[in-house]
Formats: sequence, C-alpha cells, structure tokens
Amino acid sequence: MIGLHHYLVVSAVLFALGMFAIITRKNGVAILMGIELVLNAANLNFVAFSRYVWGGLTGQVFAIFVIMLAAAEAAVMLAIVIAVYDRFQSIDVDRVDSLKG
Amino acid sequence: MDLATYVLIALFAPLAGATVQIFLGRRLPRHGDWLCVGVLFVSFVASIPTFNAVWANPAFKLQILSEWLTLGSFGIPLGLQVDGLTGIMLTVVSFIAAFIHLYSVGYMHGDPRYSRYFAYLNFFTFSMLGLVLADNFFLIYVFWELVGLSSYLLIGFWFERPAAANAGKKAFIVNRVGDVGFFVGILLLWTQLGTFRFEEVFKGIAAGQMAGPLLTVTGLCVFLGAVGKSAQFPLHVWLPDAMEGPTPVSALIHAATMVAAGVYMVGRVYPVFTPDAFVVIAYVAGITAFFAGTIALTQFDIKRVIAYSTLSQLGYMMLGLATGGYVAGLFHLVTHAFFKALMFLAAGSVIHALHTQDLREMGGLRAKMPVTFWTMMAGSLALAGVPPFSGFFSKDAIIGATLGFVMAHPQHLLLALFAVGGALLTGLYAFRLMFLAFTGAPRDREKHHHAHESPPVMTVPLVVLAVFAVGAGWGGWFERLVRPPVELPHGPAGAHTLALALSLLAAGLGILLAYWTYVVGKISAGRVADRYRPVYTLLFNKYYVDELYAAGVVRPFLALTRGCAAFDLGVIDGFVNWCGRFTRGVSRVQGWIDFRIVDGAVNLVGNAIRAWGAVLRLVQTGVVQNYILVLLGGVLVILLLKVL
Amino acid sequence: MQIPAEAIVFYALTAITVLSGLVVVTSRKLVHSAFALVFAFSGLAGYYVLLSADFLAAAQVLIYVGGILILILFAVMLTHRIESLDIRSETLQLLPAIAGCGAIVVLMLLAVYRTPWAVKEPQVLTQTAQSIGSLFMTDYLLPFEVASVHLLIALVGAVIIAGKRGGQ
Amino acid sequence: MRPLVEWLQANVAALKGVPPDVLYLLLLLVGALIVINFVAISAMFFIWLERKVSAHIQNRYGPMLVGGWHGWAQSIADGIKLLQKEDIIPAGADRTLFRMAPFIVFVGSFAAFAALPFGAGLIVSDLNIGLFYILAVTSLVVVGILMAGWASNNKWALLGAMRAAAQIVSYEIPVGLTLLTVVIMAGSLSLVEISRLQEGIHPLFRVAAGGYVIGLPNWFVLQSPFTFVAFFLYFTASLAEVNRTPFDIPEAESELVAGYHTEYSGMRFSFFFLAEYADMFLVSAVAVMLFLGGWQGFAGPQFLLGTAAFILKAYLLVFVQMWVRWTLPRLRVDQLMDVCWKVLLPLAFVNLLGTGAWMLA
Repeated sequence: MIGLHHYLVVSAVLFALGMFAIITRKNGVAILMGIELVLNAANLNFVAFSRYVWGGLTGQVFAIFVIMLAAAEAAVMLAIVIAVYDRFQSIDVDRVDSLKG
Repeated sequence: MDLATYVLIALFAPLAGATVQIFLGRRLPRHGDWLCVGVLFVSFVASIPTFNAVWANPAFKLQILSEWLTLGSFGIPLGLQVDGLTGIMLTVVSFIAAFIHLYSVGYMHGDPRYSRYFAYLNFFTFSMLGLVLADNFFLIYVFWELVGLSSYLLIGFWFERPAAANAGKKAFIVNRVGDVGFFVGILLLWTQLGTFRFEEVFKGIAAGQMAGPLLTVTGLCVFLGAVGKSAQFPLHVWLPDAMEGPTPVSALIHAATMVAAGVYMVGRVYPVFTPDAFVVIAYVAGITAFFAGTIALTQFDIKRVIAYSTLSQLGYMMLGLATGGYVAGLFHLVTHAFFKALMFLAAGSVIHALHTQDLREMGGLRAKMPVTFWTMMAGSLALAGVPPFSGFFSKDAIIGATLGFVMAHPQHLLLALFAVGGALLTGLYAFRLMFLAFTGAPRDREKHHHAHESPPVMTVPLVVLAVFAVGAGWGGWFERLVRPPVELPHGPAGAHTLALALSLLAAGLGILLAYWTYVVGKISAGRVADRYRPVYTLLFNKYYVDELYAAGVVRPFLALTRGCAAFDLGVIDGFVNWCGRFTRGVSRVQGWIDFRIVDGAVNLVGNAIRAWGAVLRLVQTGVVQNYILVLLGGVLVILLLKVL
Repeated sequence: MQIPAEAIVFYALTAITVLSGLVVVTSRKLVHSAFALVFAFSGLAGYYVLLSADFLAAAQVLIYVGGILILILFAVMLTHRIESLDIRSETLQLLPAIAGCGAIVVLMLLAVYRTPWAVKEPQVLTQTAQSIGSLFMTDYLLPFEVASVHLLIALVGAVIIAGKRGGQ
Repeated sequence: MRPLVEWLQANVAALKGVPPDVLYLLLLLVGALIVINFVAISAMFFIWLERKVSAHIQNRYGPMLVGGWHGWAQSIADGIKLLQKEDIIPAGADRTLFRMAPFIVFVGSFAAFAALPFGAGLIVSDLNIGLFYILAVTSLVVVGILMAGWASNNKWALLGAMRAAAQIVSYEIPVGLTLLTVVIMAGSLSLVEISRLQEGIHPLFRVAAGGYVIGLPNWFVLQSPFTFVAFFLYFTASLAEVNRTPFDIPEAESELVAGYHTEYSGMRFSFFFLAEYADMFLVSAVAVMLFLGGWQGFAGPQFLLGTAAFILKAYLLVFVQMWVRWTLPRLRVDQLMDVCWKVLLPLAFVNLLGTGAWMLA
C-alpha cells in the first residue's frame, strides 16, 4: 500500500536533486530548473499532506499558488536571462559577478 | 501767508534748489542754472516781507519753534527767530547771493561741472540763511558746520588742481580748529546753563548764573569759532588760499556767507562776552586789521589783495564789536558785504577778460572795461572809507568806537594806532590795486588786446551792487533796526569828531600815496621795497605765518604721528605679532596632536575596518551558489538539531 | 492475489520522475535537462492523479509543461547560438554539493521516518475543480487576488526588463 | 470504463477470476488501440480529402489513379511508401531527441483522445475535468515540436519550431478563454456532462405542432450570443493551434522549407503528419462537443447514431479547415501575433465577461 512516506521520500529526493542543481550548475537556466524541481518537491509534499494528514483541498490550493508563482517567476526569469545575456554575452552565473567583493 | 511762511520759503528755497539740482541738474535745460538763480531770487523776494516787518517795528521779534528730539525731560529745540539783525542779514545775504548766482551764469559758463557748481552754491546759501535764522547754539552750530562743508566743496571745486584741493582742505582743517573752540564754548554754556537757546542763555548770564573767568573763557572759546570762520589772526591763513575757488565763490565767501558768519555770530551772542574777553578780541581784531593791510600792499594777485583787504575789514568789524561799537561793527559787515562782493565780481570780470590774476600783467583797462572800472572804483572808494560811500559811515563809526574805548582805557592805545593805521593802509592798497589794474599803459599787450567788457549777465550785478556800495551807508537805517542787546558804555563825546578827522585823513593820505606811487611815479615802489628789504620780504611772505604753522604745528604734528606710527608698528604690532606667533606655535603643537594622535586614531579605526572589510569581502564572491551552499549548511545544522 | 495496481503505477512514476530528475541535474547538455524536465513534471502530474488531485495534475501539465517549460526552452535557445547544439552546463563546487545534498536527503528521510505522522484515512474527493474554485473565491480570496496582481506585475516587469534590449 | 468492467465480470464467465484492475488495464489498452486505429484511418482519409478539396478549390486534378475511384488508395500507398523509407538522422542532430520528438508530438495529440466522448458512453476515460485535461495534454505537442526543431540542428527547423511554440502558446489563451464561455454556461469541465446539456430542442427557437416539436437544436453555440461569437473565435484560434493556413507560419514552405519537420523522413515524418491531422480532428471534435452538441443530433439509438453524428460534425469542421486553407493566403509573423493579442484576446475577454453577465441575468 502506498502511503504518505512514499511520497515524502520521493519529495525529499527531488528536493535534494533540485538543490544539487542549484548549487552546482553554472548556467542560470539550469539553476532555474533546479528551483523548479525544488518547488515541485514542495508541491508534492503539500498534496500528499493534504491527502493523508490534513484532509480536504488546502494543500492542493497551496500547490496551485506555488504553480502560479512559478509561472510568474519563469516569465521574469526569461526576461532577466535575456537582459543578462545581452549584457554579459553569457548566462553563466559565475561570470555575472559584478557584486563580487 | 503769514510771515513765518515767508521766512521758511526764504530758508528752504535754496535747499530745494540744491536737492533738485544735485540729482537732476545735468538733465535740466541749461543744466539747471535758471532753477538755482530762480530759487535765490525767490528767497530774496520772500525775505522782503521780513525786512518790511522789521522796518515797520524795530522791536519786532518772530520765533518759529520746534523740537528736534525729546529724551525724557531733555529736549533739543530747533528754533528760528527773526529780529532786526536777522531781518537785515536775511535780506542782504539772499540779495547778494542772488546776484552772485546771476553773475556765475556768465562766469562759470562752459564749466564741466556747471550744474554741480550751482547745486553747491545753493546749498551754501541755504546754510548761511539757516545760520542767520537760528535761535539757539545747537542749530547755529549745525549750520555753522554746513557752511564749512559748503565752503570746502566750493573752494576745492576745481579739485583737479592740487592747489584748489589743498586750499579746500586747508580751509576745512583750519576752520575745524576754530570749530572745536566754538563747540567747547557751547558745551560749557550747556553744562552751566542747561540750555541752548540764546534768550535763555542771555537771561541766565544777566541773572549772574555764569560769570567771572569761566564766562570769559567760554566767550573766548565761542570767539575762537569766529576766529576760524571770519579768518581772524592767527587762523586767517585759509582765506587767501581760498582764492583758488571760482571768483563768484570768493565773492560769496567774503561778502555774504562764510566770513560774515563769524562776525554775525559774535554779534548774535554778544552778551556772552565779558569785558575781559572783549579786550582779547579787540587785540586780535586790531592785529588782523593792521597786519592784513600791510600784507595786501605787497601782493600782486588781484584776488589776494582783495582777500587781505577782507581780512583787514573783518578785523575792523571785530574791533568795532569788541570796543563797544556793536552797531558799527555789524553795519560795517553789511556795507562791506556790498562793496566787497562788488569788488570781487569786478575782479572776476577783469580775470574773465584777461585770464590772469597777476596785477603786473594788467594796466590800462579803464578804457576797455568801463563798467567794470567805474563799479570797481565805487567799491574801492567805499572800501577806503571816502564819503559819501557806504564804507565811510561804517568804518568811521568803528574808529569812533575804538577811539572812545581807548580814551576810556588809555592803556589800550595800540588799538587806536591799529585802527587809524589800518585806515591809511586801506586807502593805499585799494588804490594801488585800482591804479595798477586800470590806469597807465598795459603791461601785457597781448592780454590787453584780447580784453573786453564782460557780458551783461555779469555787468548788471556789478552795477546793482555798485549802487548799494555807494548808497548803503545813507540814512541811518541800520541804527534804526539794530539795537545792541546789552547796555553799552558810552565813550567820551569828542571821540566821534576826532575819529571823523583821523579816518578821513588816513584814507586821503593812503589814496594820495597810491596816486603818487603808481600814477605820478614820485615814489618808486621798487626802491621803497629795496630799502626796506627785510620788511618787504616779511610782508611779501605774509609774516611767515604759514611757515610758522608748518614749523610749529604741522611738522611737530607730523613728527608726533610718525612717532605714533612707529609706536604702533613697533610696540603694538610687535605685541600683536607676538600674540600671533605664540598662537601659531600653540596651534602647531595642536596641529601635530591633531594630525598624529587624533587623526591617527581615526585612521586606525578606519584602517582596521577597511582591513576587516578586505577580509570579509572574500566571502562576497558574487557567485550565488556559494551563498546557497552556505545556506544549505545552515539548514543542515537546523535539521540536525531538530532531528537528532 | 491482489495486484497492487496503485503501487505499480507509483513505482513506475517514481522511476520516471527520479530518473528524469537525475538527468535534469546531471546532464551536460542543457537542452537534455530541459526536456528531461518534461518527464519529471509529467511524473509529478501522475503522482497528483494518484493523490486524487486530478485538477492539480492537469494544471501541472498545462502550466509547467505548456508554459514554464516552454519559457525555459526559449531561454535556453535564445541565449545560445542556434547552430550550436552543444550547450554545456559546467558545474562548480561539486563535492560539497554532493555531500550537502546527500546529508540533507539522509536527514530528511530520518525526519520523515521519525516523525509520528497523524495519518488519516484518505477522503474520497469528487468534483475537485468546483471545490478548488469555491475555495479560491471564499477562504483564499485574498491570496488569490494577490497572486493575480503578482502575475500581472511579473508580466509587466518581464516585458520591461526584456524590452530594454539594445536600449541604453 | 469501470461500469464496463463490472458488466463484463458479471456476464462473461471467462473473466470472473481476472482481477478487475487487470481487466481495467486491458480494456484501456483495447480502447487505446481502437482510438489509434480510428485516428490513423481518419488521418489517411483526411490526406486524401485534402488533396481532393484543394484540387477542386484550385481547379486542378488531384490524384486519380491509385485504387480506382478518385484515387481513394492514394493515402494508403503514401503510408506504405513512408513506412518503407529510410529513417534518416542528420549528422549533426541530437540523436536521442531527434528520435523522441515525433512520438512526443503524437502522444500529445493522441492522449487527448482518451477523454473524448465519441458517443453516449463511448469514451475511454470519463474525466470530470475532461476539457482541462485535453488542453493540458495537447500542450505536450509544443514540447515535441521544439524538441524536433532543436534536435534537427537546422536553422529552418529551429526557427519553425520556435515560431510554432510561440504561436501555439499564444493562441492557447484565446482558445482557453473561448472554451471557458461554454464551461461557465455548463458549470462543468466534463465533456460528457457538457454534451449531455445540449440535448433536445432549443427552448426559444422551436415550433410545437401536432405533438411534434420542431426547432433548432439546443446547442451551446445557439444558447447565447456570446457562445455564438465564442464559437467563431475558437475556430479561428484553433486553426492557429494546429498551424493551419492562414496561420501556418511555422511550416511556411516558401520561407522555412518545411518548418520543424524539415529533416524528418519515413516513419518519423509520418508521425508528425499523423499528429497534425489528429490535431485537426481533435480541435474540431472539441468544437463539436462544446458548441455543436456533441453526439446529439439524430434521434434513435445513441450508441450508433450519436457516434455517427459526432464524427460527421467533426469531419464537417475538418472540411471547413481545409476549405479555409486552400482559400486564404498566409499571414506574416507580426500579423499573426497581432491577430492573437490585439484582436482575438480582447474579443475573447469581452466575450467572457459578457457570458458572465448573461449567466447572472
């Protein structure tokens, strides 16, 4: 029988994978993909908790909000990536280090 | 309109003219000369009702009172008063000034500061009229100083010429010496009597509130002012130099305004002087009258000759006043105003024609300038005291008063000699001038050739003034109007007859000597001069008074100032510089502390922060993932704490 | 024998999701990562179906696959020359990341298994679309409006940021 | 499908021991096979039809030889030819993605058929969010197209793919908004429910005479002026969704050779082709279900006649699409986006607001 734990484990793994991408990838878009993975992991948790612990649709509503924000974030990200590429001819985040101390 | 209004119009019309002229003169048609001359005639016309009122009632007295400032119980009054003397002076001054203005239109024609000249002239007249009308010491002092200021401006009118500028300064400074005395006298009166008003002062003195040596000293102090203004010995030195100003200005100064102010003031405050003071005044006046006459004999500058004659005549006026001839002295002031104004204007006419002031370059002008000659002749005769010219009446009265005084006080015989000798000298130098200028052969043909009679605007005033120079002594009108403010001692009865004889004799002798010397040639002026060379040199150099001043006053003063300067530079500046050096030393130490210790501490703090910043900056890599990794580490720690 | 259909589907989805997630994270080619993300998102949609959140599943596919992923692909393609297929994503701080992520997985699993979850019997949910709509219009009205305004702002902001190209 | 499982286990003895889940999966498989075959056959018919239509419209001969009557076997011949062709993968291509792309495109359109009620009860999976599901799943097509364009390592292919992606993503918005008008009217996302709501005769446009009621059908397209407008907006936008002329910018032959499937050949190409025609049928089917009454239309047993009505209506719309294709010229790229953002989108919004007002009134 598939239970809460299964989903939580999958979620944890996805979270770790996303985190890994965020930390290791140089490319800004790849980092964004990692962020999306993390967000999805969180969403999965929301929905799983909603079904097994909380009951009702609250978790799903939260997940929908997260998806909304992810969409907005992706749109802004695309704009930023284009602007950054325009200026630096690269979207490698380690080359975009004007704020380096 | 009541009389006060006329008086105020007469007083303020010249001021209005001056004010308008100084600001707008250059933009007015003809540079505003018509305005300035016009306001003077307005002033003259407005003074006529005053004269009429005084004539109708010699005891007439009008007072216009006002308060200038009030501080608690203490107030300074501003008052004008009109009595017989004022009425005469107001009319005479505005009359003569009006004609001098008119004459100036011709004389000053084409001057670059034509409009400014008339503004000054108006202001001068206003000052003198105010002085005449003042009814208290305070106001008279104010106008006294305004007269001084105006004379300074006008004497130095051609300030491009150093001589004129210096003359202006000299007049002003010498006057200041007298003014200080006047001021001290006023203050003494104020402290003793607590008032400035003439009436109250006189009342107080009559009541014996102030008497004895103090009053004598006060009177002498006041007289010192008159010495300055009226150019009595030894402060006469400015007057000959004042000839550097335009000739109409000289006429105004000598006739109506400046020098008259001193005599008028003495007459106005007559009760202030004690008999002791009068003795001093009489000697000063006598010396002035005689010695100025002797100097006039040797001068060749036509204006200087007349100037010294003025000195001499001023001496007579003072002498008259001092020896009890109150009316005589003031009468001579009035007659002298007419004929001296006439003589200056005539001399101006000659200068205008020849463009020289040197008598040695003149001669033979009688035919060329008949009007000038005849008017000047009238003036000279009046000056010499030849009957029936006006000067005779007044001068005769003065000599009479002097002789009366000497008879009463025989120890003062010298005064009588001064008076009679002065009369002789007057005739001599007056006709020396006339004969040198107008008779004989022209000594400078070039200048003579170009000479011509002056325009009517100049000759008309000459003729008008000549009429008065001739007739001003007739009729005893002056005695009717002017009464001495105190009871005067009557001299011995025979004095007057004797005086008449002596003065006529002296004048006639003087004229005769002049005739012999300069027309007939029996006496050679040059040989006389050679024989008495030291005397001549002494006279020619005006008794070396200027040089004495230079040696006795100016040089010591300059030495004193140099000493003060040395003290200032050496001691005071030295102290100041030492203070500065000391401060600098202290501040250098302070600066060292500031730089080394305070700044060092501040810099230490700054550098420490910067060094730490440099270390901490390494953390700021600019790579987001580094931050996230650290963040992850933090999350791990929190999880560890929570889970385990 | 009851065949655990749910378990089969779950494990199949897990395989798809985790494997494609791995590809996303480790692929050297950025485009492969992006396309692998499609499968990860789809797998998650499958989970949502299993969790009887069918509306959410459809929304997941519609928005993530049809929207966000397309944006990501555009971002990848616009920031590289078209000719070059070989977009490599280099990595940094690999070892610390492995250690950290491994640690976090371990810790989270520990947390998951140590926590006594108050598990309830799952409710049977029907008509989730209507229910979610009602929730948006009632309990979550303010967040809903805020989110919509947020979307609008993000839209305008994106246009402005990207619109600066070539300008200043 | 669940009721079918119960019915089978109750009535067919051989299936009694089979676990219901397994049976369910098997039945799903069968359904899928049927749908695939239907789609494939339909696509072949459409290809033939398209040739004929274009020939008639443009007054030229279409293929007339293969199979006899009007060359009916031409499409089959083409299919066999394509299956036999060599599967070429360009040298610089990304092989994995290149291979995968046609399937993703095909899956994207094919998966949508699972929620399509062909007739009363004739549906693979009756989802209560059926319409939403179709919209979601079809967005997979975009991913496949991008994948194909990228993997081909070809400028035209990539440009075509990106144009297609931009176009489809953009036009999804007016499509969704116009569909929402019907959803608001119906109050459901379930396609079966929506179809059921269009039963009978229109309550206003009807004439009752002698026990018979004659009138217009109670289809959504006729239920309010806003849905009427929405139908045409949807049809226009759906043409762009499936990259049909006048919105076929992504595969504009004169500019991009053939767009994202330039490099494809053989079987993979046929998958793209199949997917395109499947999409055409899909958008038409959605239009039929939402606006044109679904399987409603013929009196009688709905299991057969309903299905026939549905397919007939959908085919009719497909024909209209072809008709439009061969009649109108192509738009420029900027015009394409202008039409979407400046014309369709505002109209769809106004329409949606109007529908809300209509519902309240």
